[in-house]
Amino acid sequence: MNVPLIVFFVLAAMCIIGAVSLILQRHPIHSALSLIVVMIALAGLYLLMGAEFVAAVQIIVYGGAIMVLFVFVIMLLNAGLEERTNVSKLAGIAGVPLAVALTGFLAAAVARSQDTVQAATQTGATAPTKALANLLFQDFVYPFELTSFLILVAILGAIVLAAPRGER
Amino acid sequence: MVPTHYYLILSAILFGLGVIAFVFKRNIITIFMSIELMLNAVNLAFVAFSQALNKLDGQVFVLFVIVVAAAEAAVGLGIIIMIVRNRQTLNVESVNLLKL
Amino acid sequence: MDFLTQQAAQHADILISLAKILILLFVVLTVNAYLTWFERKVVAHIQSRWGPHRVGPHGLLQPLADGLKFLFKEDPTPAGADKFVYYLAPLLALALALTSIAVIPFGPNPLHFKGHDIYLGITDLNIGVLALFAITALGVYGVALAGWSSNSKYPLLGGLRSSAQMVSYELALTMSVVGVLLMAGSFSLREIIDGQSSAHGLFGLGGIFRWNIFAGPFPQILGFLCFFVAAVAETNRVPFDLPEAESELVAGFHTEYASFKFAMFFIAEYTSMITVSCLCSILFFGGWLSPFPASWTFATYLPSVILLPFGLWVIWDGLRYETIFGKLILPVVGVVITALGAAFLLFPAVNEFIQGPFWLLSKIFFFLFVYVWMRGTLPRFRYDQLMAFGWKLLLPVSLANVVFTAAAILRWGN
Amino acid sequence: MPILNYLWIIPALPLLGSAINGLFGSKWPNKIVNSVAIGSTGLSFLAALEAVREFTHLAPENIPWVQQYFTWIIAGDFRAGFDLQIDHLTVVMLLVVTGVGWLIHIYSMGYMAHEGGYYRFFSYLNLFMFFMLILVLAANYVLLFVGWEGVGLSSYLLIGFYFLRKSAADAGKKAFIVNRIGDFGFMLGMFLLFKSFGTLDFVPLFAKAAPLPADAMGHLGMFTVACLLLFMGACGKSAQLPLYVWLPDAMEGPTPVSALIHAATMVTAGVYVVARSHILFTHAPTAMFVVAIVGCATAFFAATIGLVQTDIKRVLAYSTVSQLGYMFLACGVGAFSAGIFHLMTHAFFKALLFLAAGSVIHAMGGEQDMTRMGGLSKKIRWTYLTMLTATLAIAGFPPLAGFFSKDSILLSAYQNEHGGRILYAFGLLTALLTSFYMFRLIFLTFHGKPRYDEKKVHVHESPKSMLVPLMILAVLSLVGGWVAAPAFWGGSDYFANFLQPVFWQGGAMNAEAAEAAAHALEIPLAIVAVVSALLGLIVAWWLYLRQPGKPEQLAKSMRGLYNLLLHKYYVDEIYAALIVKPLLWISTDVLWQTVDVRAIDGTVNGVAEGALGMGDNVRHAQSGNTRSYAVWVVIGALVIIAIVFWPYFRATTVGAVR
Repeated sequence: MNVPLIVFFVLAAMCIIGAVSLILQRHPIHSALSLIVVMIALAGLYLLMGAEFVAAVQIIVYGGAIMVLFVFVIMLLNAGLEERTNVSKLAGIAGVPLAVALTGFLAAAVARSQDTVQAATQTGATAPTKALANLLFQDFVYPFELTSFLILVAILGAIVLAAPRGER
Repeated sequence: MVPTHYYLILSAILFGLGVIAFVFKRNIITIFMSIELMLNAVNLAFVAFSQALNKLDGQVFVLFVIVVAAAEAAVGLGIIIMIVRNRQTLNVESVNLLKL
Repeated sequence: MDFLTQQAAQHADILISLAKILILLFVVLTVNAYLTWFERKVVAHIQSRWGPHRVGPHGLLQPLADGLKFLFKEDPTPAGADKFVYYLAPLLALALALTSIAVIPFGPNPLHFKGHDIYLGITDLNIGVLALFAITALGVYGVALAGWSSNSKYPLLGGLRSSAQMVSYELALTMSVVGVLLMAGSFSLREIIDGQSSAHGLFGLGGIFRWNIFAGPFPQILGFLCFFVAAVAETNRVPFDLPEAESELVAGFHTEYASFKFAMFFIAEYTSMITVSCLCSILFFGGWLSPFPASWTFATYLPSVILLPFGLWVIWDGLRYETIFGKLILPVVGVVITALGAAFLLFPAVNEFIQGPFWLLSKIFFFLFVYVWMRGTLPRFRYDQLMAFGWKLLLPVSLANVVFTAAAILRWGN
Repeated sequence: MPILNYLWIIPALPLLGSAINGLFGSKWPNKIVNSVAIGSTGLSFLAALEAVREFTHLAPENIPWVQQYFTWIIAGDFRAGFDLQIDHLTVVMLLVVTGVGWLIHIYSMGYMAHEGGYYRFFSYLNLFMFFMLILVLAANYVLLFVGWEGVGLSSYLLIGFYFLRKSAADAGKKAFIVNRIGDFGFMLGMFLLFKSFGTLDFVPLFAKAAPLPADAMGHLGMFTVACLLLFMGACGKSAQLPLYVWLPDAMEGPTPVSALIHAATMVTAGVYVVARSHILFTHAPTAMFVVAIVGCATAFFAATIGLVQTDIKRVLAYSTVSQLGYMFLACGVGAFSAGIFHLMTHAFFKALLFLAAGSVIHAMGGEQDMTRMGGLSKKIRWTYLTMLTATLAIAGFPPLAGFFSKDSILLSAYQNEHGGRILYAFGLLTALLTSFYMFRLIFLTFHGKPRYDEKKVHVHESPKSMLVPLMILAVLSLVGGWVAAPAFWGGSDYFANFLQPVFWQGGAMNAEAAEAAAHALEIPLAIVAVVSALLGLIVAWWLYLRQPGKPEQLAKSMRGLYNLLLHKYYVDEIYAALIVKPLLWISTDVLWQTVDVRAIDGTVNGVAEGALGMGDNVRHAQSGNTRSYAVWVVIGALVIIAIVFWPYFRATTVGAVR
């Protein structure tokens, strides 16, 4: 039982607990907090896998921006407890079993697909951020620019959507 | 060293939980969060593969996914605000005008 | 017993870092406490008052008294508050604030102890800066959740404001650092500092002119200004303390907090002040580098040159102090300080070792003073002004800084 | 500038005139319309003359002279260009078309003076000229077909010129539809030709065709089929059996139209096509024989009908049909030059006849029934004289044009090896009948007592603009045949010689070799023909001037035959019964009511209703509840994963933790 494995299981447990509590919590803020836990744990996992930059970005963007936005909106709309209506019979009956089945399928598929990718020799080395940057700004430069454009559009859309009626 | 398929199975489980939340929750914001959860699960798989293959592409994809998620959050929350403004509710089941 | 030693032998590094953590925690908390005293004093003098001077000589025991007060006050929880979050928020704030100190290196050279190289600073991540930003990014939650969970409208407004404010200024904060990162080509704080020791200084001069704020190819003055302003906003300090604007929101997000939970917020705020000061001095002001060129050897005696007179003055001041307690305690302190100065003077090795920490600490001290100074002088922004400033001025300027730096590096090399 | 390089000018001028008149003419006074129409046609006539002059100076190796202006259709190795060609045959047609056409334009100026839609008439007329010239000048079958259809169109427009009159409109439709049947054959013929020769340009096509062996008699080779198909088109256009029915009705149009289109030019297009593709026909003796028989039959058949008609224009119409039959007879027996010769002369005298008839009608104030005329010779002398000339010409009295052309046709028919005698006999009989009904027409119209109300109708001679063309045409039909005259006193037939370069193959049997043999027969056959013509004249005189009562008695005595002839052998009725009615029944009851309404619409509506029903059932899935949709999404994802990763699941169990 080596240290990384222990760390992995701890973080994995955090993830799963967080996700479950995201489902079980009735108040959106609590759900949001659970999700933040999941994300931080994931960042830990990335670190464990030596993806430092991704881990940092995960926390900065997801934890520090996106989830803050969620919390902000929840506070802004003063969302109360979620009322457990059951209008949708389909979701009530078939939803959870189907989702479980999907999970099983996915787990099987993904795990099996790991055999098809011949696992390269594991150098425990951490991914140099420079290499990542080179990849991002050379091979993936067009997608990169596209995403920047996407972000711009999204900002405009958000402004248009959320601006009070008078200012639109 | 942690075997790669541990990560993969974890990501699958997280994704499944995200799906369950997606189906199970009624609060629009929470449903939205569950989508984010699914995205995260996918990211985990990406990073796991990138580690398994010693290729950084996976991590680049993760970055893109994060960017897209940010954009999605911006627009989606704007939409949610609109919905609440117009219908004074966050419960998806009471936002069901889209039917015959 | 020997089992313990055996274990200790095996996991020496773990033990060492544990020890480091404890020490740093103690130091930081103490500094926090005396930072409050310092702040009150400075502000008081700015406002031509005396400030605290009843508890202990020059009110030096005031922090202690405050701590006791915090501990023994009643701690009411507002009705209908969300208990979990209500308790979580201050913990989160404090924990994150303290964590962020962990990545900061305080000195260049390791301390040799039983064959272990003990660096000053708990850890040295090679994504140090990013880690810091990650932690500060999470810092929002403390405030926002506190505001929300106290189930009261002023805190809620405070929380909303702070979350909005922090998210907005975080952008500028990050962007303003990118220039430095470009010049250093690394995220590691240690490497950033070392880079500044060998950078191409302004007018080809050495010393202070090699610090990022002056150094070529593109002096980061703009970057520094943006960074400092944004950092002040991140730490919700004057003039950006909208979340706790007492004139509008009673006490903002921690209106409903009392006693130790409030203390946690308090400590968190001051800790993050320290962190920011560290960052400023490390990123832009050469960290532990001396402002003088290496050729000026006499500069190495500066610590003792400062400490000795100061210690002597303290002794003299203590001898002529009114209260008995003062007459007893102050000279002792003075002696200690003098002894330190003398030690530096007598043992070159020690002197050589403390050069780095000395400079770094003095810079940090300077920035803390600036914090207090600003609080003493500047009025608070209006909310819309805050937002407009952040988005319409700070962000564009920092972006421009990034662009120019990149261009300059492309043009004149690194 | 040599106009040969600018052949397109010749057809372009009438088109221009037509466009101008059609677009702006409605506002203009008749004078301007005249000047435009007649000017354009006159100019194109002059251009044609100039072209012919230059043509005569062309070196023989440059003939036929082909000009490619632009490529119209190009698909794969098929090319149809706007190519014009001119050779001897074209020259003849060109002169006839432009010349006669121009005269008729001038004539119509007077004739149509009081009609409405003056500009429309001339616009159509010019349009017709344009298409006719295209037809004549075309250097490939496709462009020829364009002209072919174009003249059909303008003929339709002009027949239906008085479109307010239902009979006129119907006649127009009839002409158009009957022609379609022919065109169907024509197009099939073109396709077949392209399939077998890979081109539709005359020169290369004929060059390829010439060396090939001819089909055996009575054997349906490619040539035979193609020729028969082409001939089918020719039948439609030139009103041969069994497609002649539209021509008599076409007389609903204004008389100049009848003169120009339905006598002189358009109806001869069929003959022209046959002559143009004579090389193909000479390779298909069967087709030739069929052509001959059809021509002969038509000639006789139409002549018999012509005997009893009382409408002056109808008589002429049937005589046209029968004369066209003559031409086809000529082509059928291989005497293409004779056919073209008769085409030319016929253009002269038949145009003259129609115009004169028009003048008569004009004089009678629109009366067309010969039984209400009589004794007009004094009143309208010029018309009478010219018409008499034409009648003599068509009846075949020497030395008028008709004599020579008809004579050479009969001669070559007589010489034909396949049943030449019979063909000759029928031809002769037809000649007799022709002279009979023509003189019947003359006597009924111009001699005897007036049978019309003198007070109501005051007969008056036509204006100069009508008489001048009459006279010119009279002169032409007088002297038009003399180019062939020398054949009689051992000289050579200039006309035949002129066309020699074109028909050197097809016309083999009346080339010099046959010429000698012909001389022996020439004189006796001519005498026989003249005698038969005289006979017809005498009988007509006897019946309609000596004993005017006789015809009725005859009609009574053999009423069956009389009615049969009077009702044109009930052909129209038979067609109506055999073709039109079934067709109507099929198209209304079967195609429309059953196929379209039941089958097609039924299918379409059925599909629509099915979709509607399905949607009505499926729409309940559209609950509008996002969570249900989410479940659907999940199901979809499950299915996709199951499909994509099926092999994995088969491979081993889930998890694969090792």
